Amino acid sequence: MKKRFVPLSFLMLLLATTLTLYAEELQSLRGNTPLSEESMPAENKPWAKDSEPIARNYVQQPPLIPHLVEGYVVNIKFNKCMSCHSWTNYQQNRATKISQTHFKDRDGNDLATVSPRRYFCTQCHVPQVNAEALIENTFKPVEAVSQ
Amino acid sequence: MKKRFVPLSFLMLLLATTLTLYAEELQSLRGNTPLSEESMPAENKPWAKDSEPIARNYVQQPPLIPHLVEGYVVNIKFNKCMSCHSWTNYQQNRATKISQTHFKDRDGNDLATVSPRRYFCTQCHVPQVNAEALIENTFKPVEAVSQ
Amino acid sequence: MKTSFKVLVLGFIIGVMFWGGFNWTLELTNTESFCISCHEMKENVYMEYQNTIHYNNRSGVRATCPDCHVPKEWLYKIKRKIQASNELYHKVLGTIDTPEKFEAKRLELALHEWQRMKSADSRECRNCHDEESMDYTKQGRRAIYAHSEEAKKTDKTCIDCHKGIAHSLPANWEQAAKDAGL
Amino acid sequence: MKTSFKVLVLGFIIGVMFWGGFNWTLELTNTESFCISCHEMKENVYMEYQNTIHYNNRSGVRATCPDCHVPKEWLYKIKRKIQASNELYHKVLGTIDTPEKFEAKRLELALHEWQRMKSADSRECRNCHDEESMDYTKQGRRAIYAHSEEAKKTDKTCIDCHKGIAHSLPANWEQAAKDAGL
Repeated sequence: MKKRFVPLSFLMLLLATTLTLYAEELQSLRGNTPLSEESMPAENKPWAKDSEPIARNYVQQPPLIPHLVEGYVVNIKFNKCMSCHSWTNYQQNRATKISQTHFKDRDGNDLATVSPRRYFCTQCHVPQVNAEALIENTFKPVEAVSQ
Repeated sequence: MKKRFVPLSFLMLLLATTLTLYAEELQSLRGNTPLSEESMPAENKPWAKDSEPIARNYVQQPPLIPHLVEGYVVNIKFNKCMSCHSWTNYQQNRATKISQTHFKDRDGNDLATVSPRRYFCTQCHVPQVNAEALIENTFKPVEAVSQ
Repeated sequence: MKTSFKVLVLGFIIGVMFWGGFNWTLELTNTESFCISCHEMKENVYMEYQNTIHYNNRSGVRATCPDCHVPKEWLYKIKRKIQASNELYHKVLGTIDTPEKFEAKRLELALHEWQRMKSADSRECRNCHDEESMDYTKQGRRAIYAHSEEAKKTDKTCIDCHKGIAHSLPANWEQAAKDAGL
Repeated sequence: MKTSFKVLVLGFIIGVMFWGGFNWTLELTNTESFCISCHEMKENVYMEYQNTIHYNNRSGVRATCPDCHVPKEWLYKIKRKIQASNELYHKVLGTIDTPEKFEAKRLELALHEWQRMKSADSRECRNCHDEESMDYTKQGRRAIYAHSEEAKKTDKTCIDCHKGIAHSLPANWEQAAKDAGL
């Protein structure tokens, strides 16, 4: 019994230390402020203004949205994105047209309209804010997509 | 006479080639459009929104302006910048105060007010737009100023 | 003579009070609080409007119901007010007194309003948004193109593109609008 | 009886026309074109105003002279209009009929206007810019702080910070404003 106790307590100490270190690095939006105090609000990050299309970083990456989409409604009656990006409208609005891949269901069957699983655009396509990356990374796009 | 002519014509050819290459790289705002045609307007670059102070890259660099300054008047009667950055007002407005160096004339004499040669703030301090650098450079800030 | 002067003054006073009172009452019916005193408006279109930029924005300049839906010029205003008596009639009938009934009528109502706006060259939009005051360089890329080239080339008016900016759009509105030439 | 009824109706009509005409004329004097029909306004303050965001901006919503300088509520409006008769007097005197004279008077005139605005809690600003409609998250960092913390902590009104947003500031205005408690 005693023999086992020593490495266990050591392991627990190690775990506790790791958790403490981890807790200091990864913070919630309220930072390190205790629950009993009011925290400073997180800094407001405005959405990036309209820009040219943003280059993709890997094959199959859903293109980022290079424009403001505030107030753009996508619901059962109406999809605001489609008012520019549909095959009917894209030319007049000089928008990128919706990809042909979005007309396939999960079994690969072709549909006449946008597949329901592709209907909610912002599930995959996201606008950007001008913020620093939370975690630095050194990812480099493959040659095929970096012009 | 003939002897001299050869290297001269060679030099002129070299110069012409260089100028041509140079002309292709460095373009005016109207791009390569001939004067007889109407060029597309240059893309509109909006001023960057208010941000936190921008780190300096070298000693003696005038700090960049991290906020909008549109409509800020600096003239003989009034200096809008001073309504926040003066020693009287900086605390209430949580602004950076104007440096003590700005109270010296060119001979190093201390003055009671901002030196006339430092009065026009945007002569040295400039706001930023979110644009790509015209020429790539690999300049790295010295350690002393990069926190 | 003395009596008829008194009567004249009396008539004058009544006239002033009538005209003042008439316009005052007219303005009372031209407020957001009047519009949303009907639950039809309050529970449908007013709720939707509260999520839009015309309700809440950077500078705090808000457009309320009558700013968009009632003309500012006196004659047009009176005309619209007289037409609005039809709305009282349907209020009594209860034509849109549940969200379901409203939803069923939404396309028809929207088409009416788009038609009214288009035929007046978006007069009520322009009461606030004057093209002369508009700084395209402060707009996004898409807006710059749409306002400075597309709109002028095709002779469009505000409502041609800006449908559904303050209220939810009806289902299948796009085809219906196209069919109605809007 | 019949005659006095006719007189009553006549009086009524005169009353309506008088009241309608009075307000119509009042509104005529409440336009930018009326304001800049005096060269004093046109060549000084109107020129300066044209470089500001209240003249030209992203959405094209413009504020003209009376939006800021004449109250919207009828009683306050009439009061201001009566005070403005003093301006007619000085127009005749030619008190500010050259740019130099105007410049010499600029501080005094500005102080008057700041005083009027401050004492009314910036009522005319708030006719358009309603705090309730203002979305701080759409503003810059400095504006967020100023509007959400500084202004509330110190009980400030719009004009306390927003001096000189539509017209040039007078020389040495800062000290003068402080001395006047503005």
